[in-house]
Amino acid sequence: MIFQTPIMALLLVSGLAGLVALWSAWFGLRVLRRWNLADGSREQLEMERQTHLISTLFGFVMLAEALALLLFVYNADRMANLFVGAMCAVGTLNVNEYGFPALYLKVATFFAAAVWLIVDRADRAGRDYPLTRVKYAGIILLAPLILAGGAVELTYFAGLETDVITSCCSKLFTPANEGLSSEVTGLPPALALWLLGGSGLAVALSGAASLWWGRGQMLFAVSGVVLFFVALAAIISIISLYVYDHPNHHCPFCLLQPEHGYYGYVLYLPLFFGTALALGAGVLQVFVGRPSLRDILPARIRKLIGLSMVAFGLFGLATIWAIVSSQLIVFG
Amino acid sequence: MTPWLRRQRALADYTLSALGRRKGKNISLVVIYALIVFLVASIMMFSSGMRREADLVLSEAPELIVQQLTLGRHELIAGGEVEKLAAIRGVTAAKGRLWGYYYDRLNGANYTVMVPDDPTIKLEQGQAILGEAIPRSRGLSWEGAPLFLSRFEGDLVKFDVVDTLSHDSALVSADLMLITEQDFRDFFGLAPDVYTDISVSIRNEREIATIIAKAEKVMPKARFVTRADISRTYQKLFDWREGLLVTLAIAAILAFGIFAAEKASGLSAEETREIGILKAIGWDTGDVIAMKLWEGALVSVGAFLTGAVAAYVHVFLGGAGLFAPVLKGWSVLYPDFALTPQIDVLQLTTLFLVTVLPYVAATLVPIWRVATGDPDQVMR
Amino acid sequence: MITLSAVTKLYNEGRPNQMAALDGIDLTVPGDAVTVLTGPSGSGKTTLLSLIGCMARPTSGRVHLNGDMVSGLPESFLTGLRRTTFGFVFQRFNLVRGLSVIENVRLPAVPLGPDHVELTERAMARLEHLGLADKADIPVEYLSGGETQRAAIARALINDAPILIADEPTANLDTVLVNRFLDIVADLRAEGRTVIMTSHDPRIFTASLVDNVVRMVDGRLDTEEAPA
Amino acid sequence: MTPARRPTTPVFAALGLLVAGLGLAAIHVAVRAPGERARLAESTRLVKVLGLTDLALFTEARYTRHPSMADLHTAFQDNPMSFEHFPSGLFIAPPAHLPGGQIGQSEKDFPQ
Repeated sequence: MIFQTPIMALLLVSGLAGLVALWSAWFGLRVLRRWNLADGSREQLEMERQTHLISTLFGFVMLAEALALLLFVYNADRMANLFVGAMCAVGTLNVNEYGFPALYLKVATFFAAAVWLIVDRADRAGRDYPLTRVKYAGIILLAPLILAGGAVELTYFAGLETDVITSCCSKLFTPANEGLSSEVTGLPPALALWLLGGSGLAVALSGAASLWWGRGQMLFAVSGVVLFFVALAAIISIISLYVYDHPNHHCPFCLLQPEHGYYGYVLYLPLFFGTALALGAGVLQVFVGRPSLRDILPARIRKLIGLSMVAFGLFGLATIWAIVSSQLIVFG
Repeated sequence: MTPWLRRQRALADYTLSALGRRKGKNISLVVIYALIVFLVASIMMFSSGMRREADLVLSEAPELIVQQLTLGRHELIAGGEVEKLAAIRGVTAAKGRLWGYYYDRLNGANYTVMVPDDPTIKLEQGQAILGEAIPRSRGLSWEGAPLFLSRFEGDLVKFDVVDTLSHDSALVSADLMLITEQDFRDFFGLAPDVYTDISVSIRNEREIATIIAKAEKVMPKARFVTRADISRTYQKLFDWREGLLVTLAIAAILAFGIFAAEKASGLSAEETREIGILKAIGWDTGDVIAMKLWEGALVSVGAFLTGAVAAYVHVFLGGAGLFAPVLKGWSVLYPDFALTPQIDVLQLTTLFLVTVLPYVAATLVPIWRVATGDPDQVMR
Repeated sequence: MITLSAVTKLYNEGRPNQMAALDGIDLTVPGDAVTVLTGPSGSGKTTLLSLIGCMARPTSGRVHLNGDMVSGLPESFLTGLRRTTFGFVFQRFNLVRGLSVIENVRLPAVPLGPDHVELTERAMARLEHLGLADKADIPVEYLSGGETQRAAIARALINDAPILIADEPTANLDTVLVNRFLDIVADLRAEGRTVIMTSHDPRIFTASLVDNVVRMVDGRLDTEEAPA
Repeated sequence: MTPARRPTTPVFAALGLLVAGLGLAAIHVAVRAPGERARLAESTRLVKVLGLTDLALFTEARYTRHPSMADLHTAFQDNPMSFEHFPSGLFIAPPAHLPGGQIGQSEKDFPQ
C-alpha cells in the first residue's frame, strides 16, 4: 500500500524532517550545556556557525511540511476510491485510527516550525543572540513532535488496507453520529457565525490596539488562535454548506477539490498563515523586554500583526464571498 | 528591487559565474538530472492519465458482474441464474453476457468476441462490427472487405464487416469483434442456454452490498465483481507500476545526489580556499550557504522544469512513445489512442518533492561544512 | 581607532599542538594614520592583523573599535562590521580565479545588495583610478603581479571602507611596483583613510608616509624599540 | 562603458521560458478539453451500451485483457509464454526454451 508516489513523497519529507529534528535536537542539547558567547573558543565558533545550518534546515523543513500538508490531504482525497465506502479524504483518513492523528500532528508541526523560524529571525537580529537558549530548548520540544508526526504517518500508511469498509464524510459529518466531529457539525450555524464574527472582531480590535497604541499583542495572539479553531468549526458547520450549495454536506476536505473551484485553498491558506503569524507575534511579545531586542522587537511584532491581520482579513472576505455568492439559503 | 532581492540576484550571479568555469561538466550534470526528472514525470503523468481515463470510461461499466467459478476458474453460467438475480429486490435488470476470445493464427492476435445486447446496434447473421485495431492488423484496407476466420485447419468462416467502431473509443474497443448471438453460439459451439457471465444493473449504488449478500445465498459458488472493484483494480494497477518505477527513479536521484554531495564535500582545495576568500572579504556564513543553495536551486529547479515540460510534451503530444513498447508487451493489437492532456498542480508538487528534495538534502550538509570555514584561514 | 587589551590568541586549543600565536597584547592603533606591523615571520603579525580587522575573535582579551567592544560579538555581526569598516588586501591577493576583474571587485558588496548598475559604475571608477579599466572584463588569472595587486586594492575599497588592511602587500614586487603601491597608499591617505599593514620589507616600514611602526617578536610586542 | 552582462539574465530568462512552457501546457489542456470530453463520452457510451468492463490495453491473454474479470490468483493462465502482466511478472521473463508459437509477432509481419 505504501507503493504510491504521493505516499513515498510524504514519507520522504517525514524522513528528512525526522533526521533534521534528531540532529538539531542533539545540537540543541550541546547549545544548552555549552553556549557562551563571551568565549572565543573554537567550539563556540563552530556552534555559532552551525546555527546557520539549523536555521536553513528548519526553513526547508517548514516549507516541505507545508507542501506535505497539502499533499497529504490531496492524496487522502485521491485514494478515496481505493477504499470501500470512502468517498473523500475523511473516509481515507478513517481507514485506521492513525489517519486523523497524523493530520493533526502535521498541522501542529507546521505551526511550531513557523513560530520557531520567527523566533530564530528575531534572535539573529540581536547583537548577543539573546534567544539562542530559548530557541534550542524549543527545538528539543519540537523534535519529538516531528518524529511522532513521521511515525504516526508511517503507521497510518503501513496500515492502509483497501478492503476495510470505512465511513465517508456523508456518514461522519452528519449530526446523527456520535463523537466530536459530529458535535462540531451539530454546532448551530447561527451560533457558529456569531462566534466567528465575535472572534474576528476580537482579532480586529486587539490588532488595532497593538498597531496604534502598542498594547494588546498577547490578546491578539490568543484571539488569533481562538479564531483559528472557531473558523475550522464554522467551516464544518456552515461555510462548507454555502460552498457546496448543499444543506447537509459538511466536509472540510471536499472544499479542496477542483469541483468546488479549489475554494478550500482560498479559505485555508490565509487562515493558516494568519494564525502562524499571530502565534509568532505572541511568542515574540514574551521576549520584548530583552535588552538587545528592545529596539528591534516592537517593530517586528507590529509587522507580524499587520500581516496577520491582512491574512485574517482575506479569510474573512473569502468567507463572506462564499456566503454571498451561494445559492443556498440557510437563514430565512 | 529591495536590497534583499538584489542580494539574492547577486548571489545567483556569483554562483553562475563559478559554475561557468566548468561549463561542460555542470551542463551535463543538469542534463542527466533533467533526464531522470523527465522519466519520473512521464511515468507519473502517464499513469495518472490512464487512471483518470479508466475511471471516467469505466464509470458506466455494469454495476455488478456475476461469474460462475469452477476449480477456481471462470466458467460458463447457466441461463437460469439470470432470472434468480433479476428477482432480487433493487435489481433493475440482469442480462446474460456472451463474450470470449478468439486467437487469430494469421496475425497472432487475440480478439475479444462479443454479442452486443442493445437495440441501437443492428447486426444480422454473418455480419460483424470490428474494433479499430483488427482491420488495421489484418490489412482490411478497403471498404467492405470481409473478415475470414479459421478455427482449425481447413475451416473458414466469413463475416461481412458492416462497421468499424470509432477511433474515439479505441481505448476500450480496439480488439472488439461484435457478432450476433446465433453466430457466437455457432462459431464457438456453445449450448443454447449458457452465458459467459451475467451483468446486473442496480438502481441504488448504496444497495450493492445488500444485493450481493442476497445473491450469495442464491448462488453460493459465484463470484461477484462490482464496478468499484473494477475501478480499484485499475487504480491499483497503474499505481503499482508507477510506484515501482518512481522508487527506482528516487534511488537514481539519491545516487545522483550522493554523487553531487561527494562533489561538494570532496571540494577541491581551490574551491575551499575560494569560500575562505569570500568569508574573508565580508561574506557571512549565511551568505555562503545562500550562495551554495542558489547553486543547488538553479541545478534542481532547472532540471525539474526542463524534465516536467519535456514529459508533458512526451506524454500528451508525443503519445508517450517511450512507454508504448513497454505497455504493448507482446500484444499484437494495441489501441491507437491519445491520453487526455491534464496538468495537476498537486501532482507537480509531488514530482517536485520527489525529485528536488533528495538532491537538496544530499547537498545541504556538505554545503554547510564548506561554509563554516574560518574567515582568517586565507591569511594563514 | 582600534584598541586591544590583554589579547591572547591560541590556535588548536585543547589539542596537543596548541600554540599561542599572540600572548597578552596591549596596543592602540590610531585612526587616520598609516601603521605597519613588522617582525620576523612567525612573530604573530598576521594573526594580530586579523584580530584588528575583526577577521577572528581573540581567545581572551578585548578589542574595541572606535570605543565599541567588538570581541564578544557573534560572527555574523563581526562580518557585517568587517565589510563596512575594513577593506582587505591579502598576501597572495586572493582574487577568485575564473571570474573577471570586475566580478572580483564587486564581490565584497554582494551581501549588502546594492544596485547593480550603480555598483558597477563605482567599481569601474575605482578601476579607472587604478589604471585597470581596460582589463575589467578579463579573468583575473591573466593579470600581471602588479595588476593583480591593484585589482585586490580595488576590491578592498569597493564598500568604501575607512580602514584598509594589507598583509605583506609587496612581498613579490619589484621596486618600481613598490613605489607605485606607496603612491596608492598616499592617495588613500589623501582620501582620509586609515591604512594598517604588515611588512618585513624595509622599503615599506621606512617610507616617509608611515606614521607608526609596531615591532613584534614571538607573539609579543617588541618593547625595546617603542613605536616611532 | 559597456553595460554589465549578468549571468543570471539568460539563466533566469530560460527558467522563465520553462515556466511559461508549463503555462502553455495548462492552456493546451484547456483548449483540448472539449474535444477530449467528446472522445471520452464516445468511449463511455460504448462501455454503457456493450457493458464493457476493461481497457483494451493489453491483449496478450485473457487475464491481461480483462484484469478485473480474471482469476488473479492463477499466474500464466492461458499460455506459459504469455507476458506476465501482474507485479511479479515485471521481473520474470518467460522461459526462452519454450517453442516460439505465434506470440510476439507484430502486425507488420503480415503484409496483406
